[in-house]
Amino acid sequence: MTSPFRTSTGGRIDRATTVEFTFDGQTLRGHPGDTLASALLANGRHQIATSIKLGRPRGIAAAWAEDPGGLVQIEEPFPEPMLLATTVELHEGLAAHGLPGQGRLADVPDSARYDAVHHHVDVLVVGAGPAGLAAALTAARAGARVALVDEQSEAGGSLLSGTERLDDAPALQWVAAAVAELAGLPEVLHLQRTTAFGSYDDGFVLALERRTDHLGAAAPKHVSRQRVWRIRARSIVVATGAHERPVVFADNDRPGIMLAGAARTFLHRYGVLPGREAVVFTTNDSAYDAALDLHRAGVHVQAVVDARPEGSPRRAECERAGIRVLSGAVVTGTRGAERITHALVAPFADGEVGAGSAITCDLLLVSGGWNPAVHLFSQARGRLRYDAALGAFLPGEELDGLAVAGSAAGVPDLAGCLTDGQRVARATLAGPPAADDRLPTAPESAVPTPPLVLWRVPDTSGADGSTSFVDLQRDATVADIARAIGAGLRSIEHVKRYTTIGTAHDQGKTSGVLTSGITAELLAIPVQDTGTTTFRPPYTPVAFAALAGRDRGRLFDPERVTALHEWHVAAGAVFEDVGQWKRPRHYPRPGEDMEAAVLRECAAARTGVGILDGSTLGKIDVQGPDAAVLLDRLYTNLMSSLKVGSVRYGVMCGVDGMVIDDGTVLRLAEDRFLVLTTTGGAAKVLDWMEEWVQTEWPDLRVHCTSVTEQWCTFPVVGPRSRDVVGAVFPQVDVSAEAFPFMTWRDTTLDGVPVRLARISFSGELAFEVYVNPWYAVAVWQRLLDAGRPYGITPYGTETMHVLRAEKGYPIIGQDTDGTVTPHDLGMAWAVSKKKPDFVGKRSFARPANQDPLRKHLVGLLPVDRQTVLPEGSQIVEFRTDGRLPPPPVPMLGHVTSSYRSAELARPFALALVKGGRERIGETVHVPVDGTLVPVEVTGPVLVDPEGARRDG
Amino acid sequence: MAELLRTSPLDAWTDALERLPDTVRIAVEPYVAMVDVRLGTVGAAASAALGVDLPTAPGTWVPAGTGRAVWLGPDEWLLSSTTETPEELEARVRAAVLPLGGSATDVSAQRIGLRLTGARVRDVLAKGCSIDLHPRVFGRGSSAQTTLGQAGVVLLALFDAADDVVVLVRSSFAGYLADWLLDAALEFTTTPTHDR
Amino acid sequence: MQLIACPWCGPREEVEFHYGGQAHVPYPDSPAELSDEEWAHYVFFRDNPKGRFAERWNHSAGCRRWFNAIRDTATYRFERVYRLDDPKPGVTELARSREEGTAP
Amino acid sequence: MSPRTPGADLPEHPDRLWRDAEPKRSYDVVIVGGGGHGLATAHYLAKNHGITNVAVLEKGWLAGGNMARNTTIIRSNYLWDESSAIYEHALKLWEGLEEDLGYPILFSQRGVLNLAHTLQDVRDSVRRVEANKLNGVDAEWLEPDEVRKVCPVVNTSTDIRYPVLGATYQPRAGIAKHDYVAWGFARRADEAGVDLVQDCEVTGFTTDGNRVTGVRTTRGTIGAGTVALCAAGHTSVLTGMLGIRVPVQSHPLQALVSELLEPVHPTVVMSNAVHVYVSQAHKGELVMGAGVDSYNGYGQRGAFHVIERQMAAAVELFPVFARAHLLRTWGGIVDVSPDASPIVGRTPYDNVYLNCGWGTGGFKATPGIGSALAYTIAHDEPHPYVAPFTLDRFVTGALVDEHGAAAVAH
Repeated sequence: MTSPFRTSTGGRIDRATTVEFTFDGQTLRGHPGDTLASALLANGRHQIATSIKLGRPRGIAAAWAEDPGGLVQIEEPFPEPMLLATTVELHEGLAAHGLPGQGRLADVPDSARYDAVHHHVDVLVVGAGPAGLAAALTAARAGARVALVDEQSEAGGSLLSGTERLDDAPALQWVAAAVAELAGLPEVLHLQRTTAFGSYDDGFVLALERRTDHLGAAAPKHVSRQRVWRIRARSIVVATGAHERPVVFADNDRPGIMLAGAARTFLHRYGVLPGREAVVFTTNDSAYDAALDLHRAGVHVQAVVDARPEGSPRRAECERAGIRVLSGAVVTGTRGAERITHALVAPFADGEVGAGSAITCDLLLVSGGWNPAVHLFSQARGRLRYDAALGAFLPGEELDGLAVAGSAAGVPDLAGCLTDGQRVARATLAGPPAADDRLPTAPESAVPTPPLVLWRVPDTSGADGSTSFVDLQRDATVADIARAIGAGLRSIEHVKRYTTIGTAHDQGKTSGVLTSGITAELLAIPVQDTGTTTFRPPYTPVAFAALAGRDRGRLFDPERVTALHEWHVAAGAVFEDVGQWKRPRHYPRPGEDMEAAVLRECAAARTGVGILDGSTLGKIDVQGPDAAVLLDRLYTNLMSSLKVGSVRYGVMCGVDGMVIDDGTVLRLAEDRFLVLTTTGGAAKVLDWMEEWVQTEWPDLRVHCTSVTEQWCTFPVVGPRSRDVVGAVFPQVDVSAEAFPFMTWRDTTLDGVPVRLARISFSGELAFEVYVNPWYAVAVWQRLLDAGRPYGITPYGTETMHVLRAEKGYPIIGQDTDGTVTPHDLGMAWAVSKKKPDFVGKRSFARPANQDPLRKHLVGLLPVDRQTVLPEGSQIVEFRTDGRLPPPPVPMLGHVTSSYRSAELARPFALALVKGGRERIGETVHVPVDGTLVPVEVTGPVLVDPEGARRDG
Repeated sequence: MAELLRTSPLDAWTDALERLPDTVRIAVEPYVAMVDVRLGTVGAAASAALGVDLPTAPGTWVPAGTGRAVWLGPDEWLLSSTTETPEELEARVRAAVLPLGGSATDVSAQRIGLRLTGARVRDVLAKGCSIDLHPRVFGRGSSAQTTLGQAGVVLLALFDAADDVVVLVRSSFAGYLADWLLDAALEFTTTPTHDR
Repeated sequence: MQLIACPWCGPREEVEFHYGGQAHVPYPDSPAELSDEEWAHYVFFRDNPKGRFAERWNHSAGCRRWFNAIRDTATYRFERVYRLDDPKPGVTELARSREEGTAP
Repeated sequence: MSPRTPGADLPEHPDRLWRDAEPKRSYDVVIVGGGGHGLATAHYLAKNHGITNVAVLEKGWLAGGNMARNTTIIRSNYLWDESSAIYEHALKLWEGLEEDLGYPILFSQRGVLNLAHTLQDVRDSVRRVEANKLNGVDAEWLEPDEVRKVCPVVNTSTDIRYPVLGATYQPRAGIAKHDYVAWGFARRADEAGVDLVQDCEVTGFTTDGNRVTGVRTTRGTIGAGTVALCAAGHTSVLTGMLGIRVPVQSHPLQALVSELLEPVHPTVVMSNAVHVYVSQAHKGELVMGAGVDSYNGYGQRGAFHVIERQMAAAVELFPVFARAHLLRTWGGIVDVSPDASPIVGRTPYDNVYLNCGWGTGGFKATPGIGSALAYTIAHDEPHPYVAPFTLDRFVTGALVDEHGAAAVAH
């Protein structure tokens, strides 16, 4: 089967190869080099879908991203919602259907790969048309690092759509030579199928490269389907061309109505005749090329309808070809159903439309002038100015590092675009241009007749503009704009919102300027005063997954692990996310749930010996003669009095007096401390120290260095911990007398330095073992081996939390929330009264801090000895009737930590309770699943309040 | 010296790294002693005490004895040695800089080094590094503290062609970065060898 | 993605930096002597001008040094960066936005 | 005519909205800022208190700031009593607003899920749910399988980087159509005689002692009996003219929208840990918001890396979104206070009221703050709902700290 509208020769398609595809369930054929749109047109298919709101037939109206009509849903090779048929390259097996309104997402995950690449250049040229190629050649020949990106499948831009000649040869020969020359230069990156979709500060442009879409099912799986190029350019040349603009008239939306330039593209680039019988309606000279080219290709051009009274100097050329030219005439409307059948043509003078007649046609080409594609310029916050002669918005100022060239800057002719591209590129060069920086010779173009700026043809159909479509994708009409203005709206932004013009897939590429023009006309104000709505990235839609890039799945966010991670995995640990760290939460044995595992782990630590991988704790080496001064200023308690060899617990507050972190501090030398932070607080505390030292106290002689990953830390906990540590480190006297609580000792193991510290976060006798992670697995194994006789039990964070909660030790960030002071935690003992100042101290004196109803950390014991209160539960006054009153019910505080205790043989909790310390002994209620659970308020320390166990 | 077995956070990646093509070779650098040096003013006294001229130009590194001296900040360097133990290096450097008001901290295990060689190294790094690694800009002797993917790294250019780069990464991020690099290098392999 | 010129490392992408708010707000000499209101102003109140603003930045993913910058909060443009020990910029330098507000 | 694509278009706006008013010489009340809060305040001044000699001054086009730029999420499941009280007051007004305004505001109570990804998220979520229940705000805690029932496209598998451990759910929460809301308020205010003055930028104030007597504008000086500042991100610019310091910082906040899609996402999902919030709006487009950009900015634009990160989070949480397309991005300016709660009430000037610091919560509060501020102006006494949100709290330390425990503040 041949495609009835395919020309016999010409075009950039591979006629030797046939590609089969499916549209709306119908199997059709095309060629490599086709777009879905050109292949459909070759098969005589103009209508793509019906419109979103009014259900009117709509078809292909342009040849690239500005098309407002041809939205399709891709089904094969993988479902993708809402693409333009004009931008989908044809490949074997493509299946699509027309889209009336909403696209459809796949219901299975997308397995394609996406990535991003950073690239740095001296000059980025956007657009490989005549201006862009000239610019890229000029910059590259001069030795600059150049990137040339272009959204089409091949270079050439507008030259792909026409029959222009350069150097007395087809212009595409020059394009091929230019591309070859660029390919031979080492510092040039030339990317086709790459759309620059956003321009940002400091020469930053994002571009999307469609790398494998055109390959269909043959796309290699290990290559990214699409790539975001993050291009940083010293200079940017925007050579993005111009979009042709339609004229609005009644029933201007039927399939078969197309921009004039698009018809040339379909003819010359794809070898497709978009119709047999054409009418061309124009306000400017450019559409004459379309009329003549189609005529030469065998299309019967019924008439050229030129709105300008004086017509065009090209009239004679048309008449020689036998094409009727109607000057001072307009198309006022159309007839047809799924396809245009007639154009209604009438004389037009001084804004008045005369009596008309119908001309039969299956193709109506329209040209209302050209809108320079100023999107990237505008996104870079360049101001636009309205050019009344062109009826277009042009770049209105010079920007640092971004220049617009060629028809994007309003240059009308080929020779001018080439010169402009070269000129703009030369301005970016640090040195002189290359000696061989030559431009091809373009034939002189005729002096054009000025275009007529005509936004719309007055509606004589009786429909009052309600079928005069401004935004086809939104079904928005001249009548809608008129209604918006009638409602009192004056701002173009309000008109846009009222009518929804410009909010659809094409983001107003054809409708935006029309709306400004028509609004200005209806308000009788200058178009410059109406302005445009803001151009916002992206220039064309970009898939979410392309922007997500490789930050998906395992690479979504880094997993931080300790040196023992593989051991934990092998031991069957269940992990918990703590910030970016993976920490073992518990180590269930076969058949154990978490509760059973934790009760077992807790019992081991309380009665035998347990071991924890505490390596994620933050560690900071603080060195210098003023190290103690710094710590005194940042901790609430006194650190300068700490003796070398000893350890002290400390609390840090923000300037607002709220606790931000806690931990222990080891004094290693007079001028050296090892500061431990919480796992989540490690980076924050180091940054906090650096900020104060650098910005406030540069006179302090102190340096802070992260050593979090320099030391693995293993707390060995429980009454038998002394036996284990003593066995592994026999040269250390681990007796309570020789190695007291809150001191540390250095030793070695097979020559490897090891530090031991008697710190306990459980209340039990405990030793923390610090070692270089190179040897972590070996040392951990030695401890396990030595502990085997005592049933040494690795435990996770859950057991650690239970053990510390039984002792009333808070976890910052769990038992506190940024509104809690050390006093609230019952840690007035850790707040120095001797120091004249420390960070946060002044805030303690504020009125709100004196409130007796501040929340205090207390313990809770459910009276039924059974209920494990859900963490987060709220606490209310005891209700004698056991029922909640209607809301709002005053709350006393909430449960911050709650566990079942092996030691206490009952559940318990920690909570922040208003005036909690004054309520110890009282019973309050906690609503749990609709019932009120009575709980007794206690002090926070429930196990070994005398601290008798810490020495074993 | 030590009988204790050393392990590396990237032991589990050995096979996957070995399967990479010649255009992107990734080798885990052997453990070396590293010390973070802080020193306010650098001059003859410091050079004499340390036996190396610490580089003062931002973004540079120099060979230092058997190791390297890497600029980390206006008063901060990373000094490495392949012949001393971590404790020896820290002790020597600390003794040298203390009288000058400086400090030194053993950070040997804080970071792990990956050496990337091959024609595609720049392409792999460009997938997650925003600084310009063109040899004109990032030639031999250049260093940079920056972000690669989502990991903080120190990059060292070993040769002018930008095809030989050491990436120092925090040890806890090493697995993430290895995964990231393998994934980034995937398109340069003829037979995908992604899964470790 | 802006470039910010670290005074040491040179231009780097903004994601490498941490914002530190208004510059030149020193910690009070004697907090204990301040009224609650004066203290509240130190803790919570910062200028929020539309236009040039002297602010603190930290090259957190690079050399980890704090520095100051004058940036226009309307255009986001960095007018200059300077070191912490450089003098506070004059009123005239901060007086105006180079460019008045942009279109919505 | 063929049937319309279901849901793909919106109700028509009325044929008359508001007069493009010329400013008079003076008004009893001048509201600075013609966004949602200013327009709502004008509406309730007229409706509830009969005060109609009112002007709303807007420097650009009406409701063109954050009102036109937000992601329209409405919910009241805030942690603290003070916050949930005013947001719940607002939610109740939202529930009757369509009728009150006679405008199809498309308030859709499709519920909001706030996802928990870590054990601490779970604790914070339960805490908030339990507080909400006791405050009479509908709220529940959902386990992952229940999350999947409410929103089947959420990835609840356990092998992702940050698995969904559950979510809070407020069924009465939802979305509305922002322009329709603003225009509904504007039309009602205009009908009542309020002058809505556009392109009227405030350049200064005239004062007499501790009273403001007039507002200087680009359209002349306008006398004022009472002034209410409802300028969101530009509040500091105005208070600077009055010499009042306010502890807010203006930050860019970005949002984005996809093309129109068949319904896949029936509710609103917010996730703090992976920084994304998303709903599928009335026409079928996915509307998503990002986190606040870190630095101060009045530029109504943010940095693209924030969007890229948000896309990664979106695809991680909703794998089916992979080939949805980003159609448009934009930014607003949010004024953020130190405790992430608003600042409403008196100023050192007897007749100037402040309303700012709403951060990312401004839209959902619109009717609530409008009515409470109107009451405050009419009675010259803070309404109980706004009384806790004084400027003075930063001196006493009695903050309403939503930073700590709220899931996402949007």
